[in-house]
Amino acid sequence: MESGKINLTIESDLSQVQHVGEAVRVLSSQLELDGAMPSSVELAVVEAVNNSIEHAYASECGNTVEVSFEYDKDCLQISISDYGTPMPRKIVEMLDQSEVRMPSGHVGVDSLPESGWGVQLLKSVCHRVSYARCNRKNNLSLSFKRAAEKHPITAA
Amino acid sequence: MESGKINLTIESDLSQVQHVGEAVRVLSSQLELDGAMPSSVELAVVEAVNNSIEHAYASECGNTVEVSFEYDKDCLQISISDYGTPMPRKIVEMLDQSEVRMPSGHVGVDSLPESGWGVQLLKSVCHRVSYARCNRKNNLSLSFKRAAEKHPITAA
Amino acid sequence: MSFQTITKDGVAVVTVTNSRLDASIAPELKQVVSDVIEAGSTRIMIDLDSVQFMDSSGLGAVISSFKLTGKKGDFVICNMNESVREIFTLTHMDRLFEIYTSSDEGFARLCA
Amino acid sequence: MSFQTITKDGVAVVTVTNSRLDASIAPELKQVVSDVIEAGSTRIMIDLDSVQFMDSSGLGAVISSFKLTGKKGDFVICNMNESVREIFTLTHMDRLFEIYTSSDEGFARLCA
Ligand SMILES: Nc1ncnc2c1ncn2[C@@H]1O[C@H](COP(=O)(O)OP(=O)(O)O)[C@@H](O)[C@H]1O
Ligand SMILES: Nc1ncnc2c1ncn2[C@@H]1O[C@H](COP(=O)(O)OP(=O)(O)O)[C@@H](O)[C@H]1O
Repeated sequence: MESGKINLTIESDLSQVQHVGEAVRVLSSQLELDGAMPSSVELAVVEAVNNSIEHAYASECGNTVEVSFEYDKDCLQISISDYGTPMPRKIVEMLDQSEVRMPSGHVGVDSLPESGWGVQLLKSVCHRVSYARCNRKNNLSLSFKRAAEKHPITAA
Repeated sequence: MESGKINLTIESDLSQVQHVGEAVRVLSSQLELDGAMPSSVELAVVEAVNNSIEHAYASECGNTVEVSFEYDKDCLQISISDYGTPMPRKIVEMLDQSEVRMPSGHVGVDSLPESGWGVQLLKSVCHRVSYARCNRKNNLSLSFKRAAEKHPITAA
Repeated sequence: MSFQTITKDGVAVVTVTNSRLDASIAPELKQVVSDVIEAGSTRIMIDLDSVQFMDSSGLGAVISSFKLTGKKGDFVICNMNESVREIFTLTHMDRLFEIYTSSDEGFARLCA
Repeated sequence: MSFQTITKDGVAVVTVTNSRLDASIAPELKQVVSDVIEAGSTRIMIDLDSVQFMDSSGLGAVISSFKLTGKKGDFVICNMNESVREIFTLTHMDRLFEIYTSSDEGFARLCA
């Protein structure tokens, strides 16, 4: 299909995130993506939704996280929105940097971080990530490229 | 999981219904249902969403169909809502009748109906169907029973 | 392209290439079959091998195709997956249609 | 119940029985491993055979379990499916952990 759109909404409860994850995985498995598996798309979206719940809403139930899944023939764009505390500026700046920073394998075990992997993982699986806040709504937008369509070979 | 909820929203365009169908199928495949396959749940929801688009909105694009997917330990309830023309009373009455009417196999080929199967199919796969209109919102609610949990046998 | 038609030995095989035969493409199936009949075919097989999901509009289009063809023996369906078969069973249409589990069997029946 | 622990020959095998090791249950894994260590185990294997999906909180819980155990040779992971392995690869944690493709291998390693 050339283009499509569906919105998904859950409450800010970590036990509900799996429903978004499963829906996003099956929806993206219908689109052939360039350099991303359906499971990576699921991972990126789950990280973003977890962050909205844990950070924007400070794990308080009863708020809403919206996920819009939208594609055209070139690109899949998934936006994760909440109405909570905005992302700190230094995280937004990190999103804008193209490089992904993971701790090197040489780091000592004891200094390995137990959290703070989410945003780096997001960046490493998406083609582009952008963040905007507008009218109290925070919006994190993840894009993935669709694989070019294979045209049937037509005899000359 | 004991309980969960996710809302799905699409525009009133028949080409978008498949996204709801796929999401609903994968979400219901996570719940063991009593007497309904994930593909039957998908069928029932697709029939209901098609009807909202084709009848409530007279196939006019730019309107919204909402699907809420909600379960507790006993039951899965899926509600399909639109803001269009309400269902005619005779269809609502038919929903309330417990029997399902399919044309018999003895009917002549020429008198076989080419449409009008949707509501009967809905009724035949759901445990219960109910319809309500409130504040210009039409709501068709489909319930499915969850299979009783198999408790692990504990040694006496 | 959601459908493909091949005519062989006077039999028109209409293959649904889309994975969903739903309300968004069902009217096209009716049109394709009507075109095939207009072009002179009297024996038609609908091949549903690629179809993972069918709704009542898809069923309606199959019924309409059947009616256009006119005679039972000249219209067969093949390669239904389990969820497609369910909609035929629920509506009792499995009793009315000639359904084959492979395209070879369906084709052989039409050539008999 | 998202986890199951069996201690055999001094090795604690913690099996994640849930299909998702995500933010909603990751803190429990940390707790389970911490309890097992409190109870005296020094060699631990995490069996991820049932896990279809893991997020960064799940990874964090595995890292935390590793740190609690203390020594590399005494902590192994087994039975990662493809999408779970991807998160270890993306974060380079596949270089740090001892990962086995079967629980037998992992167990043998801890008993060596
Ligand atoms: N949606 C958000 N709203 C507010 N702050 C956020 C959001 N997402 C991330 N952050 C901030 O960015 C930091 C890094 O996020 P992340 O890499 O996902 O790691 P973690 O969530 O494990 O701390 C978080 O600790 C938090 O301070
Ligand atoms: N959501 C709805 N809003 C208004 N009318 C409806 C709705 N759903 C069904 N109907 C009415 O009920 C009839 C039977 O519906 P259905 O069994 O699905 O068959 P079909 O859609 O093929 O006509 C429709 O023709 C329409 O008149």
